[in-house]
Amino acid sequence: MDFTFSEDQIAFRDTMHSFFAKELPVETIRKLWENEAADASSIRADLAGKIAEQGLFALSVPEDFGGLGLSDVDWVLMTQELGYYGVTDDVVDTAYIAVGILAGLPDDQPVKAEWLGRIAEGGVRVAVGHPANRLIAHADRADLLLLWHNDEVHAVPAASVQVSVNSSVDLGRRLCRVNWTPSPATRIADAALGKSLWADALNRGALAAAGQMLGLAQRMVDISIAYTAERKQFGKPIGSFQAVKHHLANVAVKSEFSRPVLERAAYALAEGQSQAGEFVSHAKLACGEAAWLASRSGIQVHGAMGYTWEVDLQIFMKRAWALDAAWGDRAVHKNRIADGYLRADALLGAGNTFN
Amino acid sequence: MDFTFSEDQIAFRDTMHSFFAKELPVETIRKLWENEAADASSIRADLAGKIAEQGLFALSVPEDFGGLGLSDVDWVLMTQELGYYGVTDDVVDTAYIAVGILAGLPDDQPVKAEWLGRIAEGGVRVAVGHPANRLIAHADRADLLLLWHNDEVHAVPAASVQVSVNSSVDLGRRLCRVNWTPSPATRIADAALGKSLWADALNRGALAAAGQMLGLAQRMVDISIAYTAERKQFGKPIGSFQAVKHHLANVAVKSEFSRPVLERAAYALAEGQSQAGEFVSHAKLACGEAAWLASRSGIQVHGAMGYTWEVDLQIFMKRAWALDAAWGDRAVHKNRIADGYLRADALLGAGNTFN
Amino acid sequence: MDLKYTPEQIAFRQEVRTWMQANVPKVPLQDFDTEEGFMQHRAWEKKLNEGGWGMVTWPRELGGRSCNLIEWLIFEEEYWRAGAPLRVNQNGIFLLGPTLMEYGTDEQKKRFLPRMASCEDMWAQAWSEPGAGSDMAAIRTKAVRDGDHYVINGQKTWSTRARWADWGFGLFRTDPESERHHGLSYILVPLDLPGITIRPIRQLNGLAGFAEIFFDDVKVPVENLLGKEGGGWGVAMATAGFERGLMLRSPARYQETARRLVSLYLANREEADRDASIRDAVIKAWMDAEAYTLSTYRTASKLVQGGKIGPESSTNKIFWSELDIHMHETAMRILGPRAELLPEGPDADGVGNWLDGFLFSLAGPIYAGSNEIQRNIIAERMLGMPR
Amino acid sequence: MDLKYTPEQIAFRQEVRTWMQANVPKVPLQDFDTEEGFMQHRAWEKKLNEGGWGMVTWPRELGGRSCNLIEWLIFEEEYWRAGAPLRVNQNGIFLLGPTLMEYGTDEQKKRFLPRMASCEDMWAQAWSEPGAGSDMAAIRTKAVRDGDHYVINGQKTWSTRARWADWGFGLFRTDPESERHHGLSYILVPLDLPGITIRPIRQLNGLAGFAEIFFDDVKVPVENLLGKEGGGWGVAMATAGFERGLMLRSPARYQETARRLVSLYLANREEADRDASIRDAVIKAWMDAEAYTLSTYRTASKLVQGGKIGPESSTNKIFWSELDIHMHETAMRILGPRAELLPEGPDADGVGNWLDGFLFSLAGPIYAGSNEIQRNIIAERMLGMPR
Repeated sequence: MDFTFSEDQIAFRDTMHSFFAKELPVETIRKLWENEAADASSIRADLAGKIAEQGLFALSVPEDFGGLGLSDVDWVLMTQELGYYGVTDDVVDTAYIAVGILAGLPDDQPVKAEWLGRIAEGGVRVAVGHPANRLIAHADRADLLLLWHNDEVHAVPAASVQVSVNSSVDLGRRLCRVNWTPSPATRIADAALGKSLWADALNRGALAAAGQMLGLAQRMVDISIAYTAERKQFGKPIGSFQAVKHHLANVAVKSEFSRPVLERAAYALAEGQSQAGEFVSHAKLACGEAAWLASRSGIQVHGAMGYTWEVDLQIFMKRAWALDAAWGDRAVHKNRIADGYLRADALLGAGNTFN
Repeated sequence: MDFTFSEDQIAFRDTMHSFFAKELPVETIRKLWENEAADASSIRADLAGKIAEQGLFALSVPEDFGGLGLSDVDWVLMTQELGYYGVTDDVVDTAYIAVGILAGLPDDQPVKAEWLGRIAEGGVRVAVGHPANRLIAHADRADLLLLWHNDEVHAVPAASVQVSVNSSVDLGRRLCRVNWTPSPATRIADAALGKSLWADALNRGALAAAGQMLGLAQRMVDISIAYTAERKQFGKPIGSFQAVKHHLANVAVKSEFSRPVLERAAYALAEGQSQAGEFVSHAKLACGEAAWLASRSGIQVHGAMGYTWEVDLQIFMKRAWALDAAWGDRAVHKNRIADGYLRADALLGAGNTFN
Repeated sequence: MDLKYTPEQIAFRQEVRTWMQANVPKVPLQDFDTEEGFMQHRAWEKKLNEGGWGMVTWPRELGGRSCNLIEWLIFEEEYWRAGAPLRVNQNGIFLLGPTLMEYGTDEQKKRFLPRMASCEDMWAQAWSEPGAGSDMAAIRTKAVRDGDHYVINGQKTWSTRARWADWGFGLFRTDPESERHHGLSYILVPLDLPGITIRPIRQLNGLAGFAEIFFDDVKVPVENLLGKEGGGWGVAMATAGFERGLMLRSPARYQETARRLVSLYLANREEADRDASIRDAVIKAWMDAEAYTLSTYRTASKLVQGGKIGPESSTNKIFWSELDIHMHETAMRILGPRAELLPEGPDADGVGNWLDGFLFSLAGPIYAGSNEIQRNIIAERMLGMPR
Repeated sequence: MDLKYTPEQIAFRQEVRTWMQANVPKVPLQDFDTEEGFMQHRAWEKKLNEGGWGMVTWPRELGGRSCNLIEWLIFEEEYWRAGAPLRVNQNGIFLLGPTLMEYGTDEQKKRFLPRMASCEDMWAQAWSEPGAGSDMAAIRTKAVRDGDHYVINGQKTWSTRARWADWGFGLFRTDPESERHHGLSYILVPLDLPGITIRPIRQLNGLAGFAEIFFDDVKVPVENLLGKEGGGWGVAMATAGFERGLMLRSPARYQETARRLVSLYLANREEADRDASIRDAVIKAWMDAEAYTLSTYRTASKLVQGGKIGPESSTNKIFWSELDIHMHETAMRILGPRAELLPEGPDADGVGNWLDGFLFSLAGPIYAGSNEIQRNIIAERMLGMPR
């Protein structure tokens, strides 16, 4: 029974933390949000190259296919960093979720080797069209799309689809409707295999959203602590007022008790445990609640500044709102838990937490 | 459009406020709670006589039957006082709810004149067995019971029933199961008339509970303010700490916005408006929430003392909990509102608050 | 207790309704936090005023209808019910107007009120300063008397739509030695004076409805002083109470939001009911919007009868701001994965303006005195708890 | 990350389960806040100790099993799962015991620990004073050195079951000139000494589990001093951290409450589902009980590997106390009109002990440092916010 991460895992997390602190400061996010026309695409390309150099895209590509073969548990630390720094969805969708689907294909499916290899190198983006999401994130900039059709998985090159783009409140997030035509040539998994691949993808998607929301909560708390330490009112830093402290303390409590839930869910998924789905749903709900509270509390302790575009809080707040209903909204996840645990034969109570 | 009470109404309320302050101090409630064996019955008899002298029991008995003929609106002020002082259920059940049923009978029904007259004099207690309540409050000490049977109303003398008594967490409240046999001799209203009498009785019962809960919330706030002004910690009265202030301020907000809801419901009931039921349900929910929050906040600001029998808070807290699910629990009242307002043809929005 | 409208009130409601039906723009105006939207709203209010509905609570001799508070509530109900535009002129007619009527000289009234009513002058408030948000007595912007002028230096912030307004009003420190709420004066400032720089502040939705105003040796004639020099705090506070809050936070607004929320719920009922708690949240929205309305009518009826507003009015701010957030959060939950979409997108069918309303609602617990400060006020002034 | 039990741990669980199945009383004991219940519980713990399960975390040489925290969690799970009685001896074995092991002289250990383990001596805590609740450093009860005795004068309060206990332990002011946490000493006091008066305090449910202890020239031999004179604060704090809190607030307790809540919901599902939000509240109960368990295992696994507990442990208190209230409130809502009934009544079928549990849960946010104080601690020590 061990909840700790290995030294390697911690070291890689710390590396990515420093990397993003340097390469993705808020000013860069602002540029990407505001400056779509001008140098945004060169900023994106530059950043994408640097991320690839870090090996992030190879993380869970199996070793036989040129990757590091790491597991869902490793992504727990990574998604928190992606959330903390507001990294756009294409990274995690490609490197974690698409890789999960591709890795589940039979080895003789040529798409597998080709695209796992290309992903591991870091130069491509794959969009995932899961039926749990109404629209597909970043489909307009993907090289390949993995799409659902009657539980089958289809791999469709960007050239074969038509895309309409919607803006999200998170301006770094592009939500697309994709028009495409399924064909035997695009099908890479039949419905039987596809069903399990899509189920795993939903769990990975929800888990990734959960990890990012927890990271976002931490970022919002950090921004709020810094602001309230500096800003004075009635002659004292506002962070010394009890009401302000209690706002942020409540977020800290929610976050602390979301983290082990997230970790357990990732472990259960990696181990293929039967309750992994319920545990993932728990993580999504718990981390979502932490992020939601962090945004509400953050804006409150920022006072009027919290309502402005200038203050960095808004960037992470909006990203958290966007992720809250992605990969299954609260209803979806509550119902999974209810189906699993509000029943007479459920394994509940002391001693039933771990298999 | 006038929400104010008349000078007479205010004066009567003030009289009852002073009366109960003198005649029903908390020490007396404690005696009645703890001392059932010894002098409790003489205390009860003495108090009952004094309440009768105040004319409370004549309040809504029609003038033709020896009463004052006042309306549901007058009871708004009165029930808040009954709540504030923790007066037991038999008073309001007799003087308001039973009178409402009896007054709705045809004049040629002999029970009407006899019992309205006796109630107005103040010497008797009537218990009301409404199907919304699982058990009947104070049936063991009633002189007459008004009981439901297939929507008919039956008037059954105490001698004809068998009663088993349950204690409530509010030790002043005795909840009874009553065994009795309906007969043509006991029937005082057929099902057609009975149905509307029982519907009115539910509304009056819920409204009376709402008024009492609002009074109880006020009492709990008053007790808490007094305690936190006196009690010191870290060298200052604890009432000067922001967290303590905010607890009680939140109760004040809830209470302030429950009062007009309560008043509107009483007015609608008195006027026989078609949405009176929904308005009563709204009042019950709003006042219940205020009382619930007052109890939670009250115990919190009392610190460890709030957990003791010695502190008066517990008496009013427990009475509030007991009333919360009386005359329809939250589900009942929420569903009435949902049925009335969550529908396409409901009168909603600006301009639809008053008929 | 008589919760019925009089025949006169019913007739008044009908009159408002008829006019609104005929005149409210069929196509929604642009957001008034854009220049184009500001101009559209200004034009609408000009028309409103020409119809005699611009400032129904103002006295008849000033172009109003001398409506009492109950009639004002009826007017607002019909205004909101008709889907009429937000009031871009509110700082003028609800905030400064009543203050001018009480404290202005005859000349000032004649000079400012008619042009305010006709939207020839649009007014922006200039209260807050970077170091004085919820703590208004910490104002530091100086107005130094120099002959027949004040020379203003300093900075104001959170000034709503100051970029397009003609005038600003606010408190300035005329006694440089003074502290807290002493030595402040209430001054009216043309925003096109030399030395004034206005810098937009963008808000959460990306639009710049707020602005900072920088004053660099701005010379304002002394006749622009409202009330006495050094008496500004009293002038500001006299009209800062309930009526002001009420005018700005009409219950009709929340009732219409509640109505739209119920419609949204009904239109998405099957989806929404997958999450059992959403129906509860919708019921709560209806209840609290009703409660806010009832409470406002209750206070209004007391005031109309000559009663005074008590410290319990400080509960209003907390209630409406939490209600507004609750309703918009509930809408976001009903919309689920659609909630994040900006309404312009090709696939944003049915999302309406809930997201923007949600963003706006988040400002509620903060502006006009944060809810934390309101709770302190309630505890100290209404409940009498120790400071 | 390896969230599986070792074969040894699984075997240990089985061993506990077998013993509990054979030995846990079939009929629930009386409430341990009554004299009779206290004696029943004392007898049960004597038996528990004889079975070798009294203090599994104590070292083997003192009659324990040297269990680490993970094993302790497993033990607790089986203890609660079996429906075994609450631990009446907890003040001794979880609070004083570890302190004695760390700070006691060999003689003290020999004198006190075996009798504590065998329930021959029952211990009550004597920390709080009327003027020193959450602010323990405000302790005023004096212990003045007089030759080979301390003479104690003053008053302690909130002493759990002191009426029936044999000994008390707590902090006393041995330096009368001292202030705050200086000059305090940790002293062990036989409760049958002359000059001691014990007055029961009744709690919400009417039972008197607490007591006040009055000291009037009570003479205690100096060998009852634990640690150094004047060093009491350090002794008290050293064992006041996470482990202590954990021992007293086992996650298994909340998991069992969550399990019972789900059963209550299922047994009353049709009634409960009339209020759409109840199912949500039950889901939340399961989630939060799981989260508390996971968090405890997480911290325990860190400590077992030699890690240190950080300031984040201060979040525990808030989480379990709010969880406990939430679960009991939800049960009350499911029970609806039955919730108010005392379980003895003839018509109280199915209400169980939820009401009493609800009353008890209300103490959670208050004792062991109120949640307001905990939030301050979290903000200052964990988040580094300014004092």
